[in-house]
Amino acid sequence: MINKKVSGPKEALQGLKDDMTLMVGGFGLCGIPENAIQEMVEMGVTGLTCISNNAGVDDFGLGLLLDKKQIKTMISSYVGENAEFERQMLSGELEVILTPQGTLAEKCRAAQAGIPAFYTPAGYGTEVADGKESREFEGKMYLMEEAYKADFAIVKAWKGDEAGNLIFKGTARNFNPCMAGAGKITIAEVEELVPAGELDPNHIHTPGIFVQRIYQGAKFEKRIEQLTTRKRD
Amino acid sequence: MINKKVSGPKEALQGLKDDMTLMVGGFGLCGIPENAIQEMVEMGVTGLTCISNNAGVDDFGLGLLLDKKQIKTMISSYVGENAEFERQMLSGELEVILTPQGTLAEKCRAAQAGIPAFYTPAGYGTEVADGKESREFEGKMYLMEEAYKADFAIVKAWKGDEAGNLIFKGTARNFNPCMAGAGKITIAEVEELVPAGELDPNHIHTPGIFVQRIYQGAKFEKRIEQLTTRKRD
Amino acid sequence: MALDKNGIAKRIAKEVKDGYFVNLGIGIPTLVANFVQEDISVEFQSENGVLGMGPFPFEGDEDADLINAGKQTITTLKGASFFDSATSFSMIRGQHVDLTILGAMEVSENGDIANWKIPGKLVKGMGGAMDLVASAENIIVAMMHTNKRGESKILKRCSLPLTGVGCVKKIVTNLAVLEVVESGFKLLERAPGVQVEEIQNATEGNLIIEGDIPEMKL
Amino acid sequence: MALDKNGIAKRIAKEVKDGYFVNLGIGIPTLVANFVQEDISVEFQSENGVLGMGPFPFEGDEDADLINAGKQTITTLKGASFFDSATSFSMIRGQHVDLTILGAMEVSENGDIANWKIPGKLVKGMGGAMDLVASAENIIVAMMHTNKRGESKILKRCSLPLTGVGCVKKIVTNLAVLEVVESGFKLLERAPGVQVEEIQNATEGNLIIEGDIPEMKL
Repeated sequence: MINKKVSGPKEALQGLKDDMTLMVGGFGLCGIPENAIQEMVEMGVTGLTCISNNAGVDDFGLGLLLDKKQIKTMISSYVGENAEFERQMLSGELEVILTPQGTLAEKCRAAQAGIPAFYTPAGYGTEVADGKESREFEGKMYLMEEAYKADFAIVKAWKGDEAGNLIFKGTARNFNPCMAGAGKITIAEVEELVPAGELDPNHIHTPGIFVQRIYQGAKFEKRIEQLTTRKRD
Repeated sequence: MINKKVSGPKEALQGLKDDMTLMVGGFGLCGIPENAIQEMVEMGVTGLTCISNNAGVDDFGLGLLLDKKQIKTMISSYVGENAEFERQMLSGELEVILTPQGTLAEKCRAAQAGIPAFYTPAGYGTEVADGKESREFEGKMYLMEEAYKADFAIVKAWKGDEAGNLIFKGTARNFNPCMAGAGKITIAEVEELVPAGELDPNHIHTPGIFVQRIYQGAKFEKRIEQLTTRKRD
Repeated sequence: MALDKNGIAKRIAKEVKDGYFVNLGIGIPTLVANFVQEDISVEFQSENGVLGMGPFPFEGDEDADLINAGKQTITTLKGASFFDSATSFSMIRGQHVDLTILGAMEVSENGDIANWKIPGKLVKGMGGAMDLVASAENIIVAMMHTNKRGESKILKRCSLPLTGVGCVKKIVTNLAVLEVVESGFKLLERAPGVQVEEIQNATEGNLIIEGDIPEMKL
Repeated sequence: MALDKNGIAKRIAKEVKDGYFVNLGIGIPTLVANFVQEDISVEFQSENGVLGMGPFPFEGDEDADLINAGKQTITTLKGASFFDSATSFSMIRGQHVDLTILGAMEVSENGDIANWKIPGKLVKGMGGAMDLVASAENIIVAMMHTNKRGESKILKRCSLPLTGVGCVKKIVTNLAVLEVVESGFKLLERAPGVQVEEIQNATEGNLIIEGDIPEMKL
C-alpha cells in the first residue's frame, strides 16, 4: 500500500502557486473541499483559474476566494448566486467561461482518462461552439471538446483510506470522481480517514491511484443552499 | 420505481434475431452471463457479431456459441484459448476483429455515454490504425475511434434489484459496467435479485436506467480458467 | 381561461408515461412531479447525480449531502442510485432519459430554443440545459406563451442566444399545446376556454391550424 | 554468464521505486513481483480491474471472481480496489501507472516494439499491450537478447507487425541493460560475466558503447 496521508490542507497544498489552474469538486455547496478552500484563503494565492461547476456563495465555498480576489478565471456551468462574483464579472475583473455541465464533467473525465478530445452534441449551433470544430456523425452534429489541464484537482469525499481510496455519499459525489486524477496532483479532503484495509474494495468509488495526498478535514460546515422541506402529517 | 424484472433468460432475450450485434460482458470466464449464453445456444440464433473481450474456451462461455457456429464475427482484444475458435478463424468461417483492450472498453463506454467518437493513442503506427483517422494533440499522435453500436448488451452482476441497479464483485466487474446501457437493450443476469430498496444507493455500480431487463440466473458454474495457488506454510 | 403554472404542469404530466425516466428543469417543470398519475411507474433523474428522487424531506430530516440540481434538499425512493456527474450526463447524452421537461424564454419554428442568456443582463450560465436539449429525443418545453410585455415567445426565429438548435418537439404554454412540425407550430390543443384567435394573436411564428382544435383535458 | 528469466526479473525489480504503481505483463514481467525490495511501497495494477494485487491464494481459498489479466486466481492486499475496464484504462491511458513492464519479440532503435503478432502464425490478439505501450511514460521491456535461432531481437527496424511506435525507453535482456537513445541502444550494464563483445554480436541495431560498461548488480 502506498501511503498518501498528509497532515492537513496546508501540507496537501504545498506547491500551489499564483496563476495555477485548479479543479474543485462540488455542486453548489454540496461536496466541496471546505478545509482546502479556507487554507487557500489563508495562503493568499492569487490569479487562480478555477474549474468548478459553480462559484459558491458570498461567504462560503469558492465565494471566499472570490471575495479576496484570488480568482482570475472561473470555468463553470452556472454561476452568479453571489453578489461579489457578479460585481467582479460585470467590472471585468473576473473572466468567466461558461461551459455546458455535461461537457465540463466529460472534459474532466477525459483528462483523468488520457483522452485528449471527444465529440459531444452539447452547444452545437450556439455561442459555445464559437472557435470549436464541429463534425457530423450519422447525420447529427457534434462539437470537438478537449480535455482540461489542471495543476491541482481538489476533491472532497465522505470516507477515505490512507491508500487514497475514496467513497462518496449521496449527491455530494457529483464532479469529485471525475476530477480525481484529472490534475497533475490530486488532493482529497475526507470527513473520515481510515487505515488501508477498512474500506470494502468493491465499494470504492475512486481508486487510490488517482489521489496523491489525502487528509481528514478538521471541520465541516456542510451548509445547505436551498432548504426545502415538507411538514409532517 | 420502474420494475425491470423478467422471468429468466428466455424472456430477457426476446427480440434477439439472427445477424444481430451483441456486447457480452466478462474477462476470460470471469463475470460472464452464463445463463444467457446457454439460452442463446438453445435459441439457435446465428450470424451473430459479438463484442466481448475474449471468446471463451471450447466448452464454456462464448465457446458454446462458437461450437454451434452461431457467431459470424468476434470483436475482441485477445482470443484463441479455444481450439474450435482457432479452426474457424484459420478456415475463414469466423471473422475476427482484434481491438486494443482499452479502446474496446472505451468504445463501449462511449456508446453508453452518447459520445460518437474520441481519440486514443493506442494502436497509432500499427495495423490497428489502418483506415482510421489520426491526429496530433500536443505533439503526440492519436487515433479517432468511434462508439460501438449493438442491438443487445448482455451483462452479468453479483447482485441486482428489480429497478435494474447492479453491484459487481471483485474482478468480475470488468467490461460489464461499460457495456450496460451501450446496447439498444441491456439485459442483466445476476446471482441474486433483491427487491428495490435493499441495495444501498451509494454502493450501486450501474444505475438501473442503463438496464431494461433483469433476472436471477438459475445456475452459475463460475469456472476458473487458470487455477493458481500457493501452499499453506 | 389561460392556465397558471400549475395548470401547465398538470397538462404536461399527462405526457409522462409508464416506465419513463424523466429529467425536470427548474421552475414549472419541477411542478410536474406533483401531477404524475399515481398508477404509473416513473423515475426522476437529477443531473447532479441522483436517480429515483422523492419529495422534499420532512422538517429536520434534510441532509446537506442530498440535493437536486436546483440545490434543494430532497429525498430518494426505493431503487434510487447515486452517481458522478460524468455518469449522469452519460444518461442524458446517451439518451437513456426518456423525457426532458424544461422552461424557455423563446422557441422558434424550427425547434430552436433560447433559455439561458439575455444580452446585457447578468448571465448565470446554461447549467445542464445545453446537454439536455442537444441530446434528448423527447423534449417538452413548459413556458408562458408571451412575455410580461405581451410579446410572443413562440417565434419565427429566436432573438436571444440559442441553447440548442432544432431540438424542441412539443410546447405546453398557458394558452395551448403546440407541436413543432416542418412548417411551423401545429396547434394541438387549446387551454380551457381559450379561443384559437387568442392563440393566433399571441403567436409570432407560423401557427398551423387544422380542423377543430380540442380543449385540453386536465 | 547470461541471466535466466529470474535473473532478468531480479534486475528489473531494481527499477521499481518506492511509491510506484506498476503494471506487469505476462511472462518474465510477472516474476518481477517476487524480487521487489521489501522496504518500499509498491502497488500492482492488473488491467482487468484490480489495484493492490497480492500473491496467489492459498489452496482452497481461490475465488472465481478474483483473477489477474492472465486469468490466474489472485488475492488482494490492504488498500486494494476493484473497478471496471474503462476506469482501468483511464489509469493506463491517463498515465497514472508509473511503470509498465512487458515482454517483446522485437525492439528497434527508435523504440518501436513488436510483441503481439507473427504473420502466418495464430494471432491471439494484443490484449491491453497496445494501450500500455502507447500510454506509459516509463516502459521497461523484459526479453531474451536473441531468439531460439540465435538471431538478434534488438534491431535497426522491427520486422514483425508493431505494437507501438517510439515508446520503449529501457530494455533488460539476459545479456544487458540497454537504454533507447537518439542514435540507437546505449549499453548501460552487462550481465555478470558477459563481455561487451558478446552483447555487440547479439545486437543487430546500433549499439552505443561509451567508456567502461559496469556489470549489473543483482
